[in-house]
Amino acid sequence: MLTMQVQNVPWLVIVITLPLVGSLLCFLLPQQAKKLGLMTAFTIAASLIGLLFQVLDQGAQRYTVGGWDAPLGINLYVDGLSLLLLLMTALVGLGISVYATAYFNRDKTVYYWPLWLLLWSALNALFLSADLFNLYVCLELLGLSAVALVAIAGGADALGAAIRYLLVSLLGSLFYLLGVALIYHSVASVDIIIVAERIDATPPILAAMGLMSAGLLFKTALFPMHFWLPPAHANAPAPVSALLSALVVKASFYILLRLWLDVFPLPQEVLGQFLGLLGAAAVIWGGVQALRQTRLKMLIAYSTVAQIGYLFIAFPLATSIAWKGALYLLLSHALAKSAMFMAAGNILHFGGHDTILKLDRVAQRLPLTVAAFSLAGVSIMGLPPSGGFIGKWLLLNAALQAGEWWWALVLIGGGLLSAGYIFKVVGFAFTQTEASHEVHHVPAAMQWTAFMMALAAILVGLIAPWPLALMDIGLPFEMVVNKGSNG
Amino acid sequence: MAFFYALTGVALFTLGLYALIIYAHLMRKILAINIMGSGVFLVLVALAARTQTVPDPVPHAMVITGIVVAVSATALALALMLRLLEVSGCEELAEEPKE
Amino acid sequence: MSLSELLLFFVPGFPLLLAIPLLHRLLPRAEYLAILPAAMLLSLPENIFVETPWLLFGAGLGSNTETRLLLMMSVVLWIFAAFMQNVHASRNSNSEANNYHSTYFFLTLSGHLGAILANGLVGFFAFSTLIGYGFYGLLVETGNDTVKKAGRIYICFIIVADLLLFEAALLAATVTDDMGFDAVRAAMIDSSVTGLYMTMVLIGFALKAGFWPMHHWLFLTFRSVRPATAMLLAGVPVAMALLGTLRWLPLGEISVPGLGLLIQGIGGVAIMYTVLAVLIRRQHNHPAAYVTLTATGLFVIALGAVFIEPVLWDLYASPMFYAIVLLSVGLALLTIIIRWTDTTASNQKPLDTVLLYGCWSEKLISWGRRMGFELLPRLRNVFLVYVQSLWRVSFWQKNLQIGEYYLQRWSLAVTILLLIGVTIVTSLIIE
Amino acid sequence: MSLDSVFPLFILATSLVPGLIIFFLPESAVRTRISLNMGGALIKVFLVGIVIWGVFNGHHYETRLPFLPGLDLVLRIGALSILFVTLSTGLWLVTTVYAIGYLEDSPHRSRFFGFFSLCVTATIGIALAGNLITFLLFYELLTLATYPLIVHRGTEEARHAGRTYLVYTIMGGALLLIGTVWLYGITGSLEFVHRGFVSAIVDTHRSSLIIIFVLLIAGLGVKAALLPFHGWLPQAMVAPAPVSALLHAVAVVKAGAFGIVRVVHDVYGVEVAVSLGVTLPLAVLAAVTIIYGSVRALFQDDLKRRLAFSTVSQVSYITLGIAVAGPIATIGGLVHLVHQGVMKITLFFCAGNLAETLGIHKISEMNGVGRRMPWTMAAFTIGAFGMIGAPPLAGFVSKWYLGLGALDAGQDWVIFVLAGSSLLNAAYFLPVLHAAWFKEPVGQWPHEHIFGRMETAWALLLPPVFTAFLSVALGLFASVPFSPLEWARFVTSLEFAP
Repeated sequence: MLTMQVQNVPWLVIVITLPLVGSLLCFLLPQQAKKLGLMTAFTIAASLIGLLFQVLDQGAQRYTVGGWDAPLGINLYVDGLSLLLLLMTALVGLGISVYATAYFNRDKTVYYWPLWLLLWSALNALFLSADLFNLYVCLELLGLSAVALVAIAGGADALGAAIRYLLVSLLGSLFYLLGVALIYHSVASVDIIIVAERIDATPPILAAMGLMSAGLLFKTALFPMHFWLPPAHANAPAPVSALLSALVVKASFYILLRLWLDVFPLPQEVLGQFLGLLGAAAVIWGGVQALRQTRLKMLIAYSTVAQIGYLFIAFPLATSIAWKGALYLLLSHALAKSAMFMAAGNILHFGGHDTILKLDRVAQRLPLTVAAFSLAGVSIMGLPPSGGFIGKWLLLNAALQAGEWWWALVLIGGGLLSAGYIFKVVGFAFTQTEASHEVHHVPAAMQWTAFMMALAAILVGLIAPWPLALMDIGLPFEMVVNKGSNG
Repeated sequence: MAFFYALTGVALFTLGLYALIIYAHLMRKILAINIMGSGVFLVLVALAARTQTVPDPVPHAMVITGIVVAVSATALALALMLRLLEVSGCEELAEEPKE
Repeated sequence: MSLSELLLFFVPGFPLLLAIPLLHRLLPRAEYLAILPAAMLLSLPENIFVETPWLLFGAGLGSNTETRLLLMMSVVLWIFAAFMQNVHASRNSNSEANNYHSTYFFLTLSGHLGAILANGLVGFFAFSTLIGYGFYGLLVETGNDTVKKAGRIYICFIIVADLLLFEAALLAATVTDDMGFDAVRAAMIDSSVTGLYMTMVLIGFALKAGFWPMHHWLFLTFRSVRPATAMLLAGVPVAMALLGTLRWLPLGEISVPGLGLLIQGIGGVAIMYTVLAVLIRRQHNHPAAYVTLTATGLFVIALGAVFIEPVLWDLYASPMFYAIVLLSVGLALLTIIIRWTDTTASNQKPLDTVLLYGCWSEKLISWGRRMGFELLPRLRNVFLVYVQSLWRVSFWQKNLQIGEYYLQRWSLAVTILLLIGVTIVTSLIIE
Repeated sequence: MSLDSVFPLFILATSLVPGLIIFFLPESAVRTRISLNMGGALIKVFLVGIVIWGVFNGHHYETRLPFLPGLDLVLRIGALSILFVTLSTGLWLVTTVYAIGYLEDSPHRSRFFGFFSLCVTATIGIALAGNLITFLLFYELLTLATYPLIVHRGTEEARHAGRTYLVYTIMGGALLLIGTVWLYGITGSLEFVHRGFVSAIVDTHRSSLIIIFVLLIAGLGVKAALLPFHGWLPQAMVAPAPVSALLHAVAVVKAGAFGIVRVVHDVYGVEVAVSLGVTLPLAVLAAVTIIYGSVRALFQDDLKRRLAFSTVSQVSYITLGIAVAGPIATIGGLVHLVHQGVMKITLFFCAGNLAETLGIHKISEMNGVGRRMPWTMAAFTIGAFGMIGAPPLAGFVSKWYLGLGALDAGQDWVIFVLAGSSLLNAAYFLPVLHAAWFKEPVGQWPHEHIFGRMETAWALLLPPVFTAFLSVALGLFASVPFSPLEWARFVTSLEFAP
């Protein structure tokens, strides 16, 4: 009986509206903000499990909002790709919510919870929406709430970073909107399925493709346009920088991936190679810069720049194994990076500073945090037991089978660079020096969430077959199939 | 006829882009963002004038949503700028990366 | 596994067990007890053989009439040595040194008995190594610095000898898989490696017995070593080496005239050398040394003869064997008599001539220590210093900083975006 | 899930579960920590006993866990893995006793024993790995678990050693990863099969197979301390004695050597390796390492560094035995894997005792130490003579088979390498013994701890004596049915059967 009922409940809508309602409630009742926020987080996770069962049972879902069909109405579409990202958001979101309850003091929580749930709803909507303009709206909502969250820290450099991030985000969205306008002009529709059928390689479409890619690259902070990411992620409070690195940056990558797979017309060798090149440059540049940093959070932020570079290496290869590898890297990076930022938050809270050179005897006094940092580091480096290794293995496999061995060298080089800066930090944690500074006790909740997230990053490596099977629902990566119909 | 409007829209967009990048003062940057926004909206409206007489309603819907988003974004930018002025006393966006 | 076979194990095993300081401190008169199983074995008339497949690739122990004679000789010798040992122990108060001295005593005893009884190549090789190292301990434990120097030379000879015998055993193993003496001798008659095998065995045992060209340590030790060890010196390592040659080499079956002549030549020169040394008394050595050298010289001559004329072997076999027996017992008596009559021997001034081999090894070690053989690491340090300067943090720091700043300045973004602006305009115009 | 398929997991869990629990034990919970450690070790020894009996009677133990599309995590107990599992299980038990005694009241023991158990789990995992991907997983886990042990003391010197160790092993791991992925790309499967699984594609992919072989051997050579990659071993001697005893004499170094055995036997197969012409260069590299390691050991004054360089040269015997590619040499190589482990761990235990009880680190300070600590020095002497290859001891057996195998395979130059290295071994071990037994102690010991009537704590004394006795027993009773020699013969018969 229960399963019958669970089937036909419109989980898609619930997953989007729940966080919206939650954020409104948190805004209206600031005293109970913490309890309400946590409760909403858990209910979102539960509803996502319901969606998971629904999709596992009936395959890819399509839901027309308010009954109007494509040309006018907005469609919600969920397949393996978006479902996996939704689950990732839920898992990371849950961890960050629990961490945030212990991290923020009285006045900051009032601002944090409404904005965070707003951001969460924007993410869910973004992963589910099936038309280009709706993607633009979610992108904007995401950008604004993320900027507001960065500005919570209130310091001069936090505000500077927030404004810079806002300007870049708006720039990217406007580019994207102009692209949508051009596409609408030639195809007279914004729904992805219809656009995919009618699209062909006319100059305005090519221009639209270039514009939209540039816009999304801005928001994903790929190599040349990454300058806004490190200050924003480093100066934001720990849970915010965790969700920025883990989720927000991935959303625009998801849109680019979706467009690349479904919408963009002909197979794109030139643009693919260009993106791969930028990705490789990002891996090297991010790694070298991370090695150079003296502050722990800046190091982790530059590590994000490098890891994003990895994701773009899948574009020139463009086989289903490569996409799955990139997606797996995305998933394990989200878990590992959130754990790392939480660990950095603990260290900052504990010692009042996060300069790497003075990480005195942290290993002895914060064993759980250092363990979390090292486990997350194992996943970032891509060493076997972790999820990062699975992603790296799939990408290496795809690269060598496609015969383009230089991508494999970039992957291995990136792994070595990341080993360099991870062990630089872990090495310092074993120091024997006696540093004299007053010490604040770090609440257990913060340490344990960091450790659990890092453990999840490792365990996701051991249960690889299930997420990989999940990715195949709705055949998102068989782009050759629908491309052929009108290519 | 609609073709010229689209062309001016694109021109506005490029002008706004140029201003956004060159000027350091935050107020100028926010104005530049608005100009780019209006440029895009002009292109959208111009393209809505289909060959047949009655213009196509969907771009208009998009423009309205775009305007709402642009307004809220500008409000947030101005609030942040004022806050930054309060805290750090200068409204230029610091160009050289601090060491 | 009858009682007598068990006894066979006990003969070398019991002294080995007693070598542990803990045990031999408990038993009164431990030295004599150690010899007891050998004496009991003598009392059993018949020949006893025991095969131990699971012990070190099937080494076997066995006693027949010939070995029993040798065993009787060794029992007599070791009783004398035990007596001298007790006399010395009672005089010297330091019990600690005594402990270690008796440990080496037991080790040598068990090696000696085992070597006599062993009838497998590997068994003999194992026990002769035991004699070597045990005797080294006896030598170096007590003597003054000349004996220590002699001990160091002796140990070098022992190591090289063991290595050669190890290779010879390997060669034998490639030819036959049964390592018994007579099996090996039979296989060695017509195999391709015989020549190499025989030279290795001869050189190996020559080193151990101190034949003429390598006799330095023999002279040195006889000069100032205490009676017990001096007596053992003549009896144990030298005699066992000679026994080894008889056991390992396929005598009497093949004729190797060239080798035979060479060996006889060496024997003759050895005897002439000793006669010359005695006449000019240049090295005022212990007479026993000269007697050993002449005995080994004669033995070598006989060996050469057998090689030239294999049929002589059945003629020479028993006399050579008796020569070994006489050599050890006779020398033992000789040392005791001389030691009692001539008390001045002990305060001889130590030999001042620094021996050739000794200084070579010191020089090599000190050169190595000075060089530290760190040639490679020194090159590596130079390279590291160079890399360090290349990677001067300030040099790279500045560049990376500029790189980052250049990116910050947006101008790169400007070029990309204006480019896209141009594409939009062209697309609209064409369309 | 019949019992046979779960058994390898049990063996793995007996050291993984205590390790994870120990991590969370407070520092003061000494009793529970000791019981956990010892309990885990004893159960593992018992399980391995059952498994040896099972494999001998033809049982087939294999655990297969889904890991990647088309690739599984396979833990299979074959004949070769038994050899390495028994070695590391037995020596882990002994080293746990030693470590408990050694770290009597030092800080961070929970952290130490946690990582210690993780290391052994990784080693057992390497031994039981059924395909190259599982091997790679545990190989990297071993690197991660050993780093904190080297850096355990937290001194600047320890951290420098840890950094060097990481640079070498992470680089090695990367090479191994590339080789594995490339091999998987070509052959499509990574399962270990008795005479290798690349024979089908040897002629089509000849050059890439050679390059893959070089990559795999370079990756494994880092841990097996082959010449160009041996730099980390002498520096890692700064770690506490139990770490240098179990890890750098047995677990880590043997993992590399074991990996090379696996690659040559179960990935390529000996015939294919010989046909590719890669075994001769490997043999030459191993020979050069043997001589280089011994010569460097000759001039070291620090005792543990001398033992470290001796390990560098001794482990290459195994590679030499395998690279000579003859059946008897392979027996020699495999049996040396066990014997060298037992003898070398004795030497490291004694070095640890000297450092712990008398504060001796240099050989020049070792004059007359035989009088002060007779039992320890007796064990050291047996270990040293074993290394030189004196007859009744374990070293003699493996050198015997190596020499015999070299002659049998017609590679006569190997005999000179073995002879030269035995001479060098004698040259750098005998002066140590001479100094210890026959020289008079000069003045006071650096800083002496009196442990009551015994020369040192029983937990420190028992292990070296036991392993010394073991090395004598392995030598004397070499051809007893269940001895390592017979097991090595059984393994080689599988590999070389016509």
